[in-house]
Amino acid sequence: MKIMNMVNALNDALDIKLADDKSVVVYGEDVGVEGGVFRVTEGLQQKYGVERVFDSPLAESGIVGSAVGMAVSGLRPVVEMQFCGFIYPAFNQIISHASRMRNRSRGKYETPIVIRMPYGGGINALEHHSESMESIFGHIPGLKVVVPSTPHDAKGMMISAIESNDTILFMEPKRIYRAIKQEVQEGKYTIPLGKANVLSPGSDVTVVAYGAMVREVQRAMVMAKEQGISVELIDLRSIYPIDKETIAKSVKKTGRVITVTEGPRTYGVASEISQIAVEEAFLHLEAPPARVTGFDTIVPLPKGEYHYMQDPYKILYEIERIVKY
Amino acid sequence: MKIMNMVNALNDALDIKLADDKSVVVYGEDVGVEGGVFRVTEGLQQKYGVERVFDSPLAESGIVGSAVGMAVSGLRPVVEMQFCGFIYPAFNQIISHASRMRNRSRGKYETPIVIRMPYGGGINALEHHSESMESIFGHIPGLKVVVPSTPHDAKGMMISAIESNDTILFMEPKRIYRAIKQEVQEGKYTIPLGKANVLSPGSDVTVVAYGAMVREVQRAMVMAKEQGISVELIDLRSIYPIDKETIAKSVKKTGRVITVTEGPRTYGVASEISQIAVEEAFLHLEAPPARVTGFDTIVPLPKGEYHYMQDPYKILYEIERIVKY
Amino acid sequence: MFKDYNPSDKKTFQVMNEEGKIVNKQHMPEITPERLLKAYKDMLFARTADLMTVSYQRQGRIYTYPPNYGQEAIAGAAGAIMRDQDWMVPAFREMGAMLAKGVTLKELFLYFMGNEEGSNFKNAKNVLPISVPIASQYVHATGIGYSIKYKKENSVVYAFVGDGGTSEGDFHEAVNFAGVWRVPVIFIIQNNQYGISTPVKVQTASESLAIKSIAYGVKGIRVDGNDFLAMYKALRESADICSKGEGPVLIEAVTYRKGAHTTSDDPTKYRTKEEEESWDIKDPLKRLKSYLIKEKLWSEKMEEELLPQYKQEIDRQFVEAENFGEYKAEDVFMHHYAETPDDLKEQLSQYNRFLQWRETRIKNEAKK
Amino acid sequence: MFKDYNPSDKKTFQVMNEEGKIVNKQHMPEITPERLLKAYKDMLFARTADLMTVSYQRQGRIYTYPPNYGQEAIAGAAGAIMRDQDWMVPAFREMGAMLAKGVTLKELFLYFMGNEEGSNFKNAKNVLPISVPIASQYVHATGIGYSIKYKKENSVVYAFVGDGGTSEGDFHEAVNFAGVWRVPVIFIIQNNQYGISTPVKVQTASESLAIKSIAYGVKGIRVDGNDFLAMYKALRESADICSKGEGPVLIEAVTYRKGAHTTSDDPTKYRTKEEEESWDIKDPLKRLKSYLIKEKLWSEKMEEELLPQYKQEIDRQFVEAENFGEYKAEDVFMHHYAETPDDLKEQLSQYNRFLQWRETRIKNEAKK
Ligand SMILES: Cc1ncc(C[n+]2csc(CCOP(=O)(O)OP(=O)(O)O)c2C)c(N)n1
Ligand SMILES: Cc1ncc(C[n+]2csc(CCOP(=O)(O)OP(=O)(O)O)c2C)c(N)n1
Ligand SMILES: [Mg+2]
Ligand SMILES: [Mg+2]
Repeated sequence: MKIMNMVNALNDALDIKLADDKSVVVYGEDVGVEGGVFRVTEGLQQKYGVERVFDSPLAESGIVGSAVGMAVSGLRPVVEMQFCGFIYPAFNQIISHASRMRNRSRGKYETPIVIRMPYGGGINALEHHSESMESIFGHIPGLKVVVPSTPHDAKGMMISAIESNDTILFMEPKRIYRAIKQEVQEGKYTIPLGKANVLSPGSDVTVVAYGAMVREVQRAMVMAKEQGISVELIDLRSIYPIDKETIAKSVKKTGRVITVTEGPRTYGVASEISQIAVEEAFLHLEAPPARVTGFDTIVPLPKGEYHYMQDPYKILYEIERIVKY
Repeated sequence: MKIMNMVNALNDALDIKLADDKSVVVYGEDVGVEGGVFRVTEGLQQKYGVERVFDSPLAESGIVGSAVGMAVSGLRPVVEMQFCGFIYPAFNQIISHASRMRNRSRGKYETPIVIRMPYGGGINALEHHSESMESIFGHIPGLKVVVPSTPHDAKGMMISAIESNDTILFMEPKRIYRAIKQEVQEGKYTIPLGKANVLSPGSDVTVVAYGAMVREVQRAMVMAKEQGISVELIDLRSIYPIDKETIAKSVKKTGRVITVTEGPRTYGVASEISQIAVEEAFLHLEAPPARVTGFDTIVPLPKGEYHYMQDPYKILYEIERIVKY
Repeated sequence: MFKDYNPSDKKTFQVMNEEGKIVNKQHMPEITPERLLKAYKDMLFARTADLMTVSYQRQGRIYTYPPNYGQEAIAGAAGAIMRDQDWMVPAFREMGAMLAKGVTLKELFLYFMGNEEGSNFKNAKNVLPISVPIASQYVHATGIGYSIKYKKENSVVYAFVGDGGTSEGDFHEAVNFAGVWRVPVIFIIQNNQYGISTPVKVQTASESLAIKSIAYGVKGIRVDGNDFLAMYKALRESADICSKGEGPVLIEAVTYRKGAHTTSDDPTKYRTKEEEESWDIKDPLKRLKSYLIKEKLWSEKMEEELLPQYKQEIDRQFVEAENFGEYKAEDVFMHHYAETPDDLKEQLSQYNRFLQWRETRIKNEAKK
Repeated sequence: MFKDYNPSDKKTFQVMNEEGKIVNKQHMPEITPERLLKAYKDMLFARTADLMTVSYQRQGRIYTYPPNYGQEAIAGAAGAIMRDQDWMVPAFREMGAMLAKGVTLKELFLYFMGNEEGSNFKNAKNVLPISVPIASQYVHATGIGYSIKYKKENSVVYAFVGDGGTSEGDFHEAVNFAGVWRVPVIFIIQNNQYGISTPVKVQTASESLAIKSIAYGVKGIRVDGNDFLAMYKALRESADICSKGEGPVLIEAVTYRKGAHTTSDDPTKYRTKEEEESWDIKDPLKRLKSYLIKEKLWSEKMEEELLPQYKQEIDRQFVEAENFGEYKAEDVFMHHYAETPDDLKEQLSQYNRFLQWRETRIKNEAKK
């Protein structure tokens, strides 16, 4: 066991897989010499050489597209999009190729690619650096989208992602890159992708969250507990596929569900969780499935961001409301 | 009044606005000499000249991005994406600029752009030609996304779109481009964007649909009626903003709602309509809001497409199920 | 050769003129008569298949199809040069090259009949499926080039795009990355003068497409794409350059799409009969045939005898494709992930329940 | 000039050497001493503001900021040439040019304090906001160029990008479209040798960035971007070319980012002190100052007297920005659409209800 933050844990996962498997290569903008703007790839170029860990030209479509080519020809590229707002030039390669090559070729080719990307708000960043558009990616058939919420999960999920033969969008909640430290198992371990995690059992209301929002919910739970409200917290971990079973089971028990996300409200992840709740547990519901989400607005620049961001109070407000419903 | 199909009606709308307003320009791949692969822009270059209606190089980001530049400097570009599957290279320009310029500049600049795009399945087309990814676009703050379902609506909505100072993704259901003919008012008229349309009142179940799905629902309704089921059909018309009021009113009345869409299920439009139903009409609901959607798969090539597509039976199945719930 | 035909000099590399006469002995490729003859026959086969495919389409037996007519020398030359270990990254108008790599006509027919199984090339090594989003496949070629270099393999990537495709950002990113990474990729631009209805002068103000190589610091050349010998020679030299680690190379192959863009297109809307006719004399098969006949390697009679065999073989494969079997509900759901997620499985079950319900219902309807 | 400095010839256009001596009389721009002095003073103001901004950031009074240090001659020359009716399409490292176009420091400060109001340039005509997604703004420039041509206006677009930006697909599409459309756009590449930590040789194998102009059939030139006179002259001629309808033009301005990429960056990770020092002698302000002093237009003393005034003015605007006022909940919701949709209004009301609830709750908590 070793105390690690999420950056350390991700770095450790990459290190382990680079050592483990010669077909793993890591590239993207400034991931080599610089070690990434958040230092997730720090030291890896020195250790594994410029052929395996390297800086690419500044072009996201080129990065993901070349990864598709590498993947069909036997490599396992792990590429970085420098920030969530800069994945869009690669959108065509993701939706038209990385997520389709297997189906298009009926299994002849597969594209084991991990696309890493820091996402989310709360760090007072410039425009385009604070977005959470995961539902857009979750809507793309053939793609998997996952989000860890702790260093432990980040490491295990990253190792699983690199070992998976699917294309995986690995979203890293940058707000808690360094904010949470915890004991992390040394060496290799995996966490299955696609499974949610019941972080704390409860009886009055289910709260579904992921990434940096988990911590906000935990803070809200402390206040809720003072009022005698018992919250069951589910860390979704996988945006697609969704672990319906875990959600359904919990909602059947509590009769109430709130989803907490950072992204815009309409067509966001929360609406899907609500749909699952009504489909799987309609007769158990004691209140309409609710959501605490970003507004349907652009993430404001830092001065206004606090209005947009979720915080424990916003979550508590909704918990109180739904319990009283 | 003149009998028109949707292609004629759209052409008429473009013609009217080109005549009306010198700041309107129309361009895209093959929209000039060729008049567009579906002939929506036929004859317009001859009538208005190559400076106003013209072929662009084959590059979607260049098309939408240059439209942003034209729009901030006083033109009203109407650009075409040749097929729904080819809008993705322009994704960055749409999400990072066209939908943001007004907010970023706090109103100093605006981007009155119409992005036209045939979408949807059912025409036995090649890969990438049959998709319906509207929920992805509906999730983008600052963008409006609309879909007409009749020639009459297509014309009025297109005129509204061109006159709007917002960026509008105008999705054209290519499956019914020529399939529906109807009397269309001559000359200029507008249909407000953002308002749904109750196409037929009913009492047992609300069905929300749009684009080519409206016709499928109408066919299902004939069968449902035989069984004595009364369906209220809402043509959503606007994917964003959503006309919550019309939906809420209807669901409160019928207690049941089904949304019919072509796109993939998870994170699709249907989940959002369901969320609206539970938020606005929970205590009126007699069954869980349901959905008839595409699968979470890639649209199959023509031989398999019929499995994926919605048809009256799929809709009827769900109507029967929800009414019996 | 790349020095003699520097793209800045506005020259087009040709070996054989329009009458099939060798006009550039110095650059005549080394190729055995047998190999050359085989190449011609392969091109003839591809053309025959292509023309028959268009008529199958007219008969309503396949969906939209993009004809190769007039462009066969490019795919033919690539087909003659590519080895098993080489990679082919197609656009969608390179039938001859795909066949040479071991893709079967049956598979291609199946694809154009609208079945993904047609892209599961059973016996072909290292051929990617057809890529519909213009130019997007070019970056894949660069990535494959990286793999080859990384694994120190002896392979070359042959990547195809059209003139229209050079306008896309992906064209730029692909060739630029390849230039920086120095990977063994031959980027072949099939300049057939049009992207659907759009002439190449609307695509770019560049003097040529070959000259774009300068922007990426890679070797480039403009070749008469209807001259098999020139294409063969240019590709051969490019492959050598790549094998020596001096790639990538960018080739502009000048040709003409004699057919429609696809079977849904009507070229009379945007080009003249005169223009079309002016390219007839440059036809790639006619030219090579004239040369072969002059060299006594081929005759009209031999061709007459061969064609019916070809037609029969093509039709045989077509009918096989037609009889491929039904597209099952499962086929929609498989191959999306290494392991199908539970929810997709559940969607399939739901769908199967619906199918049963519908069957019963339709039966009952029929009874009434 | 564009003929003398054809990018294929690998020459870099310079007028004044590193000591501020005119080494290229033939191409000395026509510029009055007053104009030149004003330009120098504007550059000095911009540099002072830039350095002060970095220290405001260190004090935690603004967020991330990308310093301009070392690159001032490019923005300075553009600033000296752009007219009211011209358009400026910035990247994010052109403070001097934005100020020259009428953007105020207060606005820029406000922006870097994280307030969108800082991009609502009240008195500046035809300047787009800073564009963060690399190279994406280049296509906007092409579109504006089209407007100008369409409306037969007498304007020119000045568009900025970095060396890293030339790798993006949008760079390609922008310049290519502009070449086909023949629009009056000056595409300025600020080659400051790095994109964050990535040196320009990792971006492209192209011999230069200027030579990429050939791929688009547009005029191109490589200019010493630290030589104000050369930049001024190149831009002046480019503007004339554009005004005659013979644009666009692509300019590579060779410079060096003397500061960090942004205030969050640490350049010692990826470059050497020696390299940094080798660029010190090429500093754009030093060079122009040497020239002005030689020409008796300027003196160290005059500069010493001026600087405190500048600092005071800069600080005044900074403090004004700091006192701009709070960011209200409404500010989050406005300006998304010409008319705010009902649902957005409802989201704002909901949020206001929450704010009230929270206020009460926190008050109650405090009471306990
Ligand atoms: C990204 C994208 N945009 C648009 C299309 C529609 N489309 C199909 S073929 C074509 C023209 C291609 O021209 P070119 O690259 O010259 O190839 P050619 O068809 O002439 O072989 C277009 C615009 C597409 N397939 N992909
Ligand atoms: C599309 C996109 N990808 C990545 C980034 C992150 N990023 C910000 S600046 C930068 C480097 C830009 O380099 P260059 O174009 O040379 O401009 P410079 O910063 O040197 O002025 C990168 C990668 C971005 N802003 N946009
Ligand atoms: Mg072409
Ligand atoms: Mg730079």
